[in-house]
Amino acid sequence: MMHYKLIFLFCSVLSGIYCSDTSYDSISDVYLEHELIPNAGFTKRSSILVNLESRNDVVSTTTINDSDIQLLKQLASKNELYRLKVTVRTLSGKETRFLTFTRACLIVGSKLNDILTLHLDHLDSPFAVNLATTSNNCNSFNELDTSNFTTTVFFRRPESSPVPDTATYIQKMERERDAREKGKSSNNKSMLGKYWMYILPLVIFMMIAGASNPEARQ
Amino acid sequence: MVSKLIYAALLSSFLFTVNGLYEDQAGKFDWKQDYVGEVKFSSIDVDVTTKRLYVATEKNVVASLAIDTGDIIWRQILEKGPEGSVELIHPTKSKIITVSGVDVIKVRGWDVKDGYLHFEWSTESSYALYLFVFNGLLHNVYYSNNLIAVDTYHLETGVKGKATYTFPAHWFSGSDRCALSSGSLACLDVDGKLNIGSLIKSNTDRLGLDMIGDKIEAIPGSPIPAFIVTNKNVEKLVYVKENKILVRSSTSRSSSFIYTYMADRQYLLQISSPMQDTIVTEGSILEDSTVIESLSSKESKSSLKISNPRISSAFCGRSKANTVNCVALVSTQDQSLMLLKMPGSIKWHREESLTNIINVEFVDLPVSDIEAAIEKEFGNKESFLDHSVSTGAFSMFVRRLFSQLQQLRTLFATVLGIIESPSETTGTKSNLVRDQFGLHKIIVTVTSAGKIFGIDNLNGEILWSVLLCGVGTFYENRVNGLPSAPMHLQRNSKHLSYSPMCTLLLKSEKIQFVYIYPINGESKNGVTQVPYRVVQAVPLPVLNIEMVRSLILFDSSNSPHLYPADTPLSSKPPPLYIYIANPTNGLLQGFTVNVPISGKELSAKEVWKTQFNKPTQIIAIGSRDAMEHVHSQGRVLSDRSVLYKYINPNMVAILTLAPDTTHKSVLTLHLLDAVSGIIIYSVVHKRASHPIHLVHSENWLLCSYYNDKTRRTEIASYELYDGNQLSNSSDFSSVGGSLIPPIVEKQAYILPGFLQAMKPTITEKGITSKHILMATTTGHLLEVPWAFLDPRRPLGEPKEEGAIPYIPELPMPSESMINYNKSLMRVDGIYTTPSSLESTCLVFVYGLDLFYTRVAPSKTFDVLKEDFDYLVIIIVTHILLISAYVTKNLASQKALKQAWK
Amino acid sequence: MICNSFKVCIVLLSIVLVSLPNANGQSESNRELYDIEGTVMLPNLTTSWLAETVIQLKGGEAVGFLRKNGSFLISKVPSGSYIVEVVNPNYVYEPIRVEINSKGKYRARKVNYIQSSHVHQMPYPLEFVNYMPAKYFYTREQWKVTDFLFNSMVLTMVLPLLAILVLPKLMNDPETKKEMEQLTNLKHDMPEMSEMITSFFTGNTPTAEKQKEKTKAIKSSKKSNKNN
Amino acid sequence: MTTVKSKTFKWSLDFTRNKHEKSTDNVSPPGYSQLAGQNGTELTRDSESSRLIIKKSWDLALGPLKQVPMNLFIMYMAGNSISIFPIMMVGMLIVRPVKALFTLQTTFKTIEGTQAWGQKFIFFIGNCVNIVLALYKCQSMGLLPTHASDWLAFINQPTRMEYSGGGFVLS
Repeated sequence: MMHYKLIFLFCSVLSGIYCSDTSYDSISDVYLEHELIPNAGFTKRSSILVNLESRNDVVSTTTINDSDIQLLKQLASKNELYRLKVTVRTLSGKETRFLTFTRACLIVGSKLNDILTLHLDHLDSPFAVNLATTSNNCNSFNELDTSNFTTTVFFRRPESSPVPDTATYIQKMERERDAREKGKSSNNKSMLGKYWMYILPLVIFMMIAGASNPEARQ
Repeated sequence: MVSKLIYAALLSSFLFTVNGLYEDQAGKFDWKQDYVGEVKFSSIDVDVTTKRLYVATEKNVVASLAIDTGDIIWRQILEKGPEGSVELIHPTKSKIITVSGVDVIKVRGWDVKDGYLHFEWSTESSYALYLFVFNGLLHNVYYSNNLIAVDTYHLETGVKGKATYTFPAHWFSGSDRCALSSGSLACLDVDGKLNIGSLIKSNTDRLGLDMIGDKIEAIPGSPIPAFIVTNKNVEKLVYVKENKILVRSSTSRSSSFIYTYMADRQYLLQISSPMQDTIVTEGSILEDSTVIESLSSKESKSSLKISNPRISSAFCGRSKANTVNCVALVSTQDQSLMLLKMPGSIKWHREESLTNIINVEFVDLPVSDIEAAIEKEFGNKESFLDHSVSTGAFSMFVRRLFSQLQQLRTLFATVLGIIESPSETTGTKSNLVRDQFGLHKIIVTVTSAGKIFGIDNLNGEILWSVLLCGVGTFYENRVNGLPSAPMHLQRNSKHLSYSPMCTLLLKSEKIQFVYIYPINGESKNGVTQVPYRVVQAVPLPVLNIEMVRSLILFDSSNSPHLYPADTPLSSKPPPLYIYIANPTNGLLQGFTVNVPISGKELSAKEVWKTQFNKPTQIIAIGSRDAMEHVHSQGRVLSDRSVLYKYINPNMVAILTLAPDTTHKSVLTLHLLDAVSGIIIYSVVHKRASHPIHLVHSENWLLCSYYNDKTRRTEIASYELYDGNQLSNSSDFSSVGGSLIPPIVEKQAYILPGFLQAMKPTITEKGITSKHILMATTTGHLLEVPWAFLDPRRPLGEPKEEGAIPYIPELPMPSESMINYNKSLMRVDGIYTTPSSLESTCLVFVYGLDLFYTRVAPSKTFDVLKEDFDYLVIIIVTHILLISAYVTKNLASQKALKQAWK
Repeated sequence: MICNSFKVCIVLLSIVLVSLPNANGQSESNRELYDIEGTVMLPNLTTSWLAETVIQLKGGEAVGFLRKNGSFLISKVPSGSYIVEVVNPNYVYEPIRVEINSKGKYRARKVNYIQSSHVHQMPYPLEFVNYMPAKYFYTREQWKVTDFLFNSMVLTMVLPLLAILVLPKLMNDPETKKEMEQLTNLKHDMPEMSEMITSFFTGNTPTAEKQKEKTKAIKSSKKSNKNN
Repeated sequence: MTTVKSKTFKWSLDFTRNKHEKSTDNVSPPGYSQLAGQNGTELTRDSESSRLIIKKSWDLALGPLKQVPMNLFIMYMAGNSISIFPIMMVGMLIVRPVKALFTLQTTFKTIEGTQAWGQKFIFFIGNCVNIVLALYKCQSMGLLPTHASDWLAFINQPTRMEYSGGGFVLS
């Protein structure tokens, strides 16, 4: 749960940073197919409607049938990979296919809660899809009591590159120059004025020493 | 401004003391070899006072070589690419004139003696078909509106001739069916009939000949128009004399190269190389085909490896004995250059293909016999099995004694100077043994000419060369269109009973492998063919039972194969994931491969797929060096807490470049986990353009690009951290691991210059700090500590100890230019490899010149400095010893006296 | 405020610059090409120097070579903004930025990567006047006596030695000797902690007078001995 | 008595008196003084001697505690920079009390009495205080491995569970 929150935070921050300026052929829905028997082909899992304009992450729930649950459990017990084929459709009907995977036991262990991250490029079109689960639990796959896939779809956009911070540097240089100029003006004070705190104790010490010596002579 | 300079000077004064050289170190561990490139045009100047050769090369270099030694006397490097490609050279008495460029023709006159510029003029020209010089006029031949037009310019001033000559050219059938020889254009028309017309005077009639040909070539060097016309593999020589076409049938084999030279008569020189180590020359007179005996020779040299020699230029004359002598500058298909004396021999030989290195590997030398004996004694099981030595205690003892005796003998011999110490002797191959510090290695380089070289890294001497002839062709790098040569060091020199093995992948109808045994260049098993097309080759993390690092080969249907096949592995490899990137369509695929220990029946399954959108191209993949170790897992902060590094061994950096309407071009850096296909981080650089360089090492990345907006080179620096908490697991897994993205620190710096190549240093254990080697266009090799490119450089007051305050512009002090005044122009790449000394990293820079040096980023902390004063320490210790003894005596005497009192 | 105006400046400037047709911009067929001219001051005008020196435009996109009088020409470049560098293996020259606008007007300025708005005009045709020999090597440290003497380690060893040698000489002065003695006497007069604790634990406290007497007695005995 | 005389003059030589004394008393050997002898006779008393023994042993026991101000001063002077002299000083500060603790039995072997236990305890405490001081100094110099960064070098690179490889498609 902790991880989940962190990811959420991170993704939301990321999506906040980037503001797209071009109206693009935006994504309409995400079609998911998964493979429950190794190398036996993909079967439909769900289709998630997406509205990119609202800038919200999408949470969708789908129920899968019991036989699929059993297959999933088998997959998990054999420690196989759970492959997910993702087809992203845009409003104009353009389709892009992606493939992603995770360990099957993680899917079961997280009680069918998974996170789908859609990576968008600088023009807001998707180029990668990543699958993750809400927990790292890979042991308790026999206790699966739900048949609902809860999928959270995140959108991640690239950050913008760093630029050489010349402005701050120039300011700093100016500040330093000012400080130096100030220092120069304060330099005009006499030596006595500047180093009195060192000179005074020295003088006092010398006076004491001088005073004590003649007495001793006498 | 001044304060900034002071600041920089201060910084550099205490930080750059780390790297840099002392004057007496120059040339001590570095060497540089100058090259000119594959010769395109040349001219021989046999004038006794100069005795020079002038060459213009494919690398856009104009140079003068000494005729006796082949050394470069002067060299001028013209513009890169087609803008600087030399189209013509024309020697005059005091100048050598070059014509270069495609759209803009630049004519430059160079001083023959010193190579400085005498004059330069340029003209814009539409596509020129031919350029030739006649009568001090540059003739520019082009084709327009069914006419052949000739513009003339005064060669030295560029003054354009009065009029443009035009010729009706209904017989002109494209430049590939025409040839130009000394001002005459010969064409095969549509019917294959030969037509020859002079382009010098406007009134010259066209000559026609009832001769059919399918290919025409000009014979170089000829002062009269001379051509070779091939018709159905029958070659005929056609030349024009006194406005008459004469034909002579060619007598020689078709494989030979023909060159003519006009001295007292027209000589015809032929050269061929029936075998890689043989050169055959023939000479005859053009008109009557009489063979000149003195020019016919055959020479074999085992060290020679050439193919398809061509005479680039020649000079002939009659000797006192009335025999014809020639010197010929011969360039070969494998881009070597040699001066041939006829009659006589090869005077010198230059390997110019070293200017086109496409892959480099450093190979350790095998251990010496004595050390091998010791190794055997304590060695592993295999060596015992191999040599069938009994393991009894007595025999062990005897062997021990024997090896020790041998050691003693060599020690004495070395001390007494009977034999020189192995590091000092050079040349002979018996001395190619590993030294104590692993500094002596062999540089194995693959050149695009198909020649592979083994170079001694200590002195740059070529130890061996292999010419790949008719074996196959190189793969093509689809990003930059250059040939690429995947090379894998499958077995290194550490396994005593096996020789090291280097494997090069070539393509042909069937994919082919070339084994190269990298110590002497002999390939033991030769070429292996596999019956499928290889699209990717990845070395396995485990060795097979023959100590060979097997390769996983992916064929075009994405099914895996093991190579060498059917050899069982020494242990079960961990789960293996392989990714394949297609630069043109932006497709990235990840596969999981199941490799059974038997090495048979491999299976692969596609597990992830990423698809970049259409105009986006993948331009670079930055993966960490497989040899790299990260010693420190974190970074200590000022409050003595630790910022743990995000070190993902499976992370690769993908650079994509996409054209953009608003930002011209957008460069995106994606950090991808190659196992899970997860995009860890992406960042967009707008208005970034070439030159782009990427460095990925430890937990940081550097990406340099030219920023079109600010018009300067910028280096974006990224560093990845896990945070202040150490994940308590001792295993790193990319699959199903936490999806918590790492903390990315980023910062950008300005580089006051332009980069040609960039590479981080690498050391054996990764304890030594990292420096970045940057080759700039000004020819300097800059060693920049990574601390200068650290994205955590503080903007304000420095918080961490040793942190350098942020300055946007990177300093480029001349002290950190480790190649001092040995300028390196046209650098193609930098190769770094660790030595056995933790402090030292070996550096090899290739391009037009070869440069080798070694760097110690944290100073040589593990060896005494070479200026260590042994004398002083000996004197001091002796004085101390003596004084201790003397005072001891004095003290005892005193004590005695005291006792008597 | 300063920051803001500065930023605005940069933005304005960049807009202006962007609107200029750029160096590697759209390749129009009828684009004008310009020549860049200048001279380089050489440390010594030998011909080998001329041959070693190359003028690079924007990192080698175009190159120029030096003629005998130190002048150079980079011919046929499209309008744009370029960095012109003098490349010599042994000498370092300050680069100059040249801007050619689409009308063919030249402007040369000092290269300032950090403050690109800061224009420091330079003459055109270019004049590379400022050069200095590149210092590629460090000078080895020479062994000096003063270095050795002022080394902190040596100082810490030598100073105590001096103190040991000189202080006894000072001690020969009888007055100082006496003063020292007085000091030690003072110490003796102070009550000792061990004695206090002893008395505290044992209970039978010897009176203070007794103590004093005892010390006095010791002293007097000493003195009498001296007198003897 | 001589003391009275010597008080009145700065210095004097009284030959007569000396002579007189010589005639009356036996000649004392050098280093022997009558008064000292008298004192000795005084100390022969039992209580006085045991008192002295106890005093001496308390001196011993309080030794380490007396060093504390001195050590504090040394620590202050040494500074917090890590170089050869401060390190040597800190080393001495640690080693001395530790050594003393190890030789505690031998130190107090000669000492008997009712207060031996207490003295030992005080000696022990004193040394402990010195050790603590030295440790504090180490801490302020950053020599104690109390932070995560001090254990950084011992963290091993995690083992890879999966291997990856690949690159551009060969064509």
